[in-house]
Amino acid sequence: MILRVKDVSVARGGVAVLEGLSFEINPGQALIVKGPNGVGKTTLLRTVAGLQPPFKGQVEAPEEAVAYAAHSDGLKTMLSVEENLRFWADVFGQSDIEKAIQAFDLVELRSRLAGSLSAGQKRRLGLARLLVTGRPIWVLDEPTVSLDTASVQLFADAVRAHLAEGGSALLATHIDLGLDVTMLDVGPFRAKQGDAPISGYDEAFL
Amino acid sequence: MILRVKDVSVARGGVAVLEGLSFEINPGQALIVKGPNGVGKTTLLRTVAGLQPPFKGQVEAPEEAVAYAAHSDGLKTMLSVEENLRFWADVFGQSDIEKAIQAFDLVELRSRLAGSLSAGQKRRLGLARLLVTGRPIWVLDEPTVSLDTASVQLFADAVRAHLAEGGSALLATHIDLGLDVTMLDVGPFRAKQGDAPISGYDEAFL
Amino acid sequence: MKALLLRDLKLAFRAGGGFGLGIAFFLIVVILVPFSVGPESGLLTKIAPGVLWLGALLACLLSLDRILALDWEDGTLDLVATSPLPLEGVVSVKALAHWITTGVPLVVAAPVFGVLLNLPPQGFVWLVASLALGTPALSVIGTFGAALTVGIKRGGLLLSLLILPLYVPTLIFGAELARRGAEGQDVTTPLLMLAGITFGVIALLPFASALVLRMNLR
Amino acid sequence: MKALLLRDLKLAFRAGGGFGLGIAFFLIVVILVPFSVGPESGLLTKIAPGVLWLGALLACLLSLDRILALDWEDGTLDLVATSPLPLEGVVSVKALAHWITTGVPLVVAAPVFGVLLNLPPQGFVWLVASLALGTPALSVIGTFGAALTVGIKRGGLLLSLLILPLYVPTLIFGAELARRGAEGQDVTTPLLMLAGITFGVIALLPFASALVLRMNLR
Amino acid sequence: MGSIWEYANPVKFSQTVSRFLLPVATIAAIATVVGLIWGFFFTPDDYRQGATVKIIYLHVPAALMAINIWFMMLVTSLIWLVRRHHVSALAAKAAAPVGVVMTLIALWTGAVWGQPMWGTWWAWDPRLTSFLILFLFYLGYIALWEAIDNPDTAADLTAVLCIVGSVFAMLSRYAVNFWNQGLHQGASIMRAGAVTGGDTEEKVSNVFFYPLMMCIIGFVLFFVALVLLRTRTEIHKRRTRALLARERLA
Amino acid sequence: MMPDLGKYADTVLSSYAVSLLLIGGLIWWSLRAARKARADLDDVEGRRK
Ligand code: HEM
Ligand SMILES: Nc1ncnc2c1ncn2[C@@H]1O[C@H](COP(=O)(O)OP(=O)(O)OP(=O)(O)O)[C@@H](O)[C@H]1O
Ligand SMILES: Nc1ncnc2c1ncn2[C@@H]1O[C@H](COP(=O)(O)OP(=O)(O)OP(=O)(O)O)[C@@H](O)[C@H]1O
Ligand SMILES: [Mg+2]
Ligand SMILES: [Mg+2]
Repeated sequence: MILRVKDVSVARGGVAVLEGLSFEINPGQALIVKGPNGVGKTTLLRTVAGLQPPFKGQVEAPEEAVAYAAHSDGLKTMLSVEENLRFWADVFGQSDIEKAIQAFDLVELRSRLAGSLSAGQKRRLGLARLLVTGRPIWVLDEPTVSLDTASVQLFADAVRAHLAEGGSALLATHIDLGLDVTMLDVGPFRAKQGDAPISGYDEAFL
Repeated sequence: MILRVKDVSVARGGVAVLEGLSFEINPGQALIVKGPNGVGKTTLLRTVAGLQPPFKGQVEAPEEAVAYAAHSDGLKTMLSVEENLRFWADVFGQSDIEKAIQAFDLVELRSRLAGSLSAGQKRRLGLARLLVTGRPIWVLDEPTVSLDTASVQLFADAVRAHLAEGGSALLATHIDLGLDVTMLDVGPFRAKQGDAPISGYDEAFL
Repeated sequence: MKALLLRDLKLAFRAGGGFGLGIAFFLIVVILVPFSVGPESGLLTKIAPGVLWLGALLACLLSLDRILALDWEDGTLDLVATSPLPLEGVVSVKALAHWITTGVPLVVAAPVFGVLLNLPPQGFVWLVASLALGTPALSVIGTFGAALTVGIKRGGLLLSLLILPLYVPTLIFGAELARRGAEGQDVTTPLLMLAGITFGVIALLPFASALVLRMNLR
Repeated sequence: MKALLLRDLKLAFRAGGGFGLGIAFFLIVVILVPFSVGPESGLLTKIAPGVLWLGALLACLLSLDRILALDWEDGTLDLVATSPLPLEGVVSVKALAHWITTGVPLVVAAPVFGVLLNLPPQGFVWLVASLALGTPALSVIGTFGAALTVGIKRGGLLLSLLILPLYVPTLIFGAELARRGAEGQDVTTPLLMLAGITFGVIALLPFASALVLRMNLR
Repeated sequence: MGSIWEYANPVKFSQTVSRFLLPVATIAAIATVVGLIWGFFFTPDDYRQGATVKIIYLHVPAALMAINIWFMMLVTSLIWLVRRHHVSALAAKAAAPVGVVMTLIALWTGAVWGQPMWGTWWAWDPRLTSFLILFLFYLGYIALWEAIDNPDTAADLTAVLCIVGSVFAMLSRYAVNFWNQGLHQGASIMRAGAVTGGDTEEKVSNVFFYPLMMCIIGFVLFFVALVLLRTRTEIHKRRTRALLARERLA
Repeated sequence: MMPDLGKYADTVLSSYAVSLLLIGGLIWWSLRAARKARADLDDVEGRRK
């Protein structure tokens, strides 16, 4: 369950944004990716999650080990909190959703429709989804957006518990989560303009 | 241009969420609303912006003085940054969009389609929209979501400049903006259960 | 107002051609009809005006949910509602933009499609006239429906259900006008009625649309 | 898989009845046809099987963008793509859910609409048979179209444009089957062809759909 | 005392309904059953239409109700928009399904009747066609109620739809009349009621008229009883909702 | 007792049957909804006490 990123460059919209990144995340470890807006964190995370191919280099992740979460949480507004979680548990072949409901303090909201939750409550539900995937590697893009301090704490606890169980995590965030883990500033890996191969799909035309 | 909120209760989905709030924001002043997730900040701000009626009490705001911004910024992905701003400037009868482009560091992105921006860049564009409305009272719901530290700084500068020009602002946020303004914790105003008239439109049925 | 109209038109052109797609759908309906009822030309001549009107109406209908839904989803409507623009004006402009991107191309393209269905020569003038007069009513009524269903996710089918009975008078008089024109009969009554409906809805319905939009935004 | 199917059905019922609206649209098309071509019953009898097939096809078509677009917008597809479910299965289940919520009600309701258009009595059996056999093909082909256009905002009209030519063979044989049935002619060829198309697309198209979906997600 | 708006208070309305429901329902049941039995068993066959004339005891009352229920919805919608009495909006909501059933009965009995009389189940006669359109309006109205979560917004929107729809329904009526001259009987009940013993072809003679009147009265009362019941149900649902919402604020 | 409906028996009887069925269905559905609403309300009100 080791996640290896080897000399990876990632591109978005045909433009390379990050270049020459390498890192490794072992079970029990987490890595926080930092960097200014627009540097390419989202692109990197999508690549690691397998949603887009790296433009160069290799991402080595075990099959079916990655759980990805971004702003769009795949929540159905017309289903209740519980129904949403149950669905994802079924898809990932898990059965227990109670742990997730407890961990993110959704007990009182469990029968509410997801559409009627506040921004932060929705976010908590989105994060709870991670627990029902049963996947060991979490790849999370700005997981704490809209969360208040108490909820950020809940999230940090969940990550710690996950790491303690031998899971691992790759996070992109702008705020301090109070987690004592490695940080990676991707600013220096910003793709250079100029002679470096700039484009993904236009490469053949250079 | 004084914004007065008098003994206001707000309701969402037929449930009163905040009760008995009163405050006043004078020109040059700002107020930051804090409180845990789901306490009713968004509901309060929508009420102040006139998007929903208060369930009780009065919101006194001058006609056509409020500019509201939430997560949905009304940006068209198929228009460029500049076209988006130009449109809102026209709608609000303003003509100058350069100031806004400068203030939120959008110069290099001006001819990019809004759909191709990163989360934080989109957010900056959404905030730049405020400057082209020419409205004195800003009502902002979690304005700094997804912004990096530098951009938060840009935003804080913009707010300071706005206040210095006699504008005012009502903000809801979970993070520290480094602004030296009044804070209002709405937690204690949470609507109580019990005999108080709890519901907005269901009231007649109690 | 003008900014809104221009932006809507710009978006219609950029987002993969709101312009061409209306006609394309019209074309496809016209082509599918011979496939489904059989190619006999006497039969086709007889049903041609009706089919053309039906196609125009469906092409309109299918594009209705573009009128407001996108602006609702990304929050533009909330912001426009707090802007100085009056909502009555906004819905009128929206209807106008819809007509320009859907109605006008249909009117222009209709004669060509008439040929495909063996429309008799004297029918063309009246076909075009009836569409030119009737399609604005379709756009305005459609905007009312769009305003009614704006808060509903994927309200598309519901929108069709609500709008179609409202389209009935326009369709009857429009198709009747085109048919009588093609058969060389007297056209006064349907012409007057169609004109009456069109001007009536243009004058009155925007108020209802603005009203329901305001209710939906609350 | 089962979870996905159940959830899709649940959502179809909750979101204001994906079930009833398909029929409603069918009904409306059937009602509009007499309004546009005129009420003469001999003429209606003649075009009835074709119109019923056209109505069913359009009712299907209009609901296609529900198949994948919602799941794309809220990120469900991204997440499903990283889940253990194979995409071929996912698109098949989606097509099945669409057929259950749209195709089945159409088949059940078709005889009633046949009455409205004066379909001759011997035509009913073949109408129902042709729809029962043909609508699964419409759902599967439609899912392919939905997968193709999934990344495009409001791709509805584009989707119709792409899908309609693909629907032509199904429509031709389906309508021909219903028409020959109504006129008491031999139905073997269209019946075999229609069955062939349906089983062919069910067996093969999900692979293409999964492929384009994968491309779109990249 | 004595203002009718007092009953616009949901609680008061519920109490009143509970008092009146049973009597009204009983009279409705008696009138309908008597009317139908009288009509079915104790009237002669028509010299032209034979036994099919017995269908009239269902067909005409249902047709009349179908139209008038829409009118009632129009009135209550207006009251809701102007005075914002919840009961009014809920009464409109409660009436719509009854209207649909009445429309369906009129359509069904008409279609079945048409088979022997006109030789076809369905013809695009103006009367028939406008009923079909009315049916669509009912469906759209109900679908819109169902599709919106917020009950007050739903009440507002459906009320506007009802008003705009009424105007267009009238237009359609005119359009359809212009479009096709029909097979259907003109209205003759009122004339027949006024003239005793007149037996021109178009008139409904007294033998048929009295049981028919009985059925119409029965249907009207039946409608009143059902709407009272269903409105009270809606009020209970809203009250439950309100109380649950209050509970949730723990 | 049963009147002689002659060749129109099917016509008349099917009209009556379907109509009564529809009305019966409507009544049954309304009563069931009424009972359910009442029960739910009593449930909630009982809990409040
Ligand atoms: C689906 C088809 C039909 C519909 C929707 C329909 C509708 C109506 C309506 C709305 C009325 C009320 C008229 C009024 O009192 O103003 C009515 C009355 C009546 N209908 Fe029909 N009808 C249908 C078919 C038929 C057929 C096939 C017959 C028999 C030949 C028939 C015979 C009558 C008669 C005798 C009356 C009473 C007229 C009077 O004296 O007022 N209807 N129908
Ligand atoms: N279609 C496109 N064409 C050109 N550039 C694009 C396109 N889409 C995205 N980009 C650019 O790619 C860069 C990387 O975007 P990405 O979303 O990965 O940034 P990010 O690090 O996640 O930023 P943020 O912190 O704001 O979320 C941005 O500068 C963005 O403007
Ligand atoms: N339709 C509804 N029915 C019942 N409760 C609702 C409905 N919609 C929202 N709520 C509740 O109203 C409360 C206030 O929501 P609001 O969005 O105003 O909170 P907030 O303070 O902005 O929270 P956050 O910090 O998470 O954005 C929440 O507890 C929410 O769950
Ligand atoms: Mg990002
Ligand atoms: Mg909020």
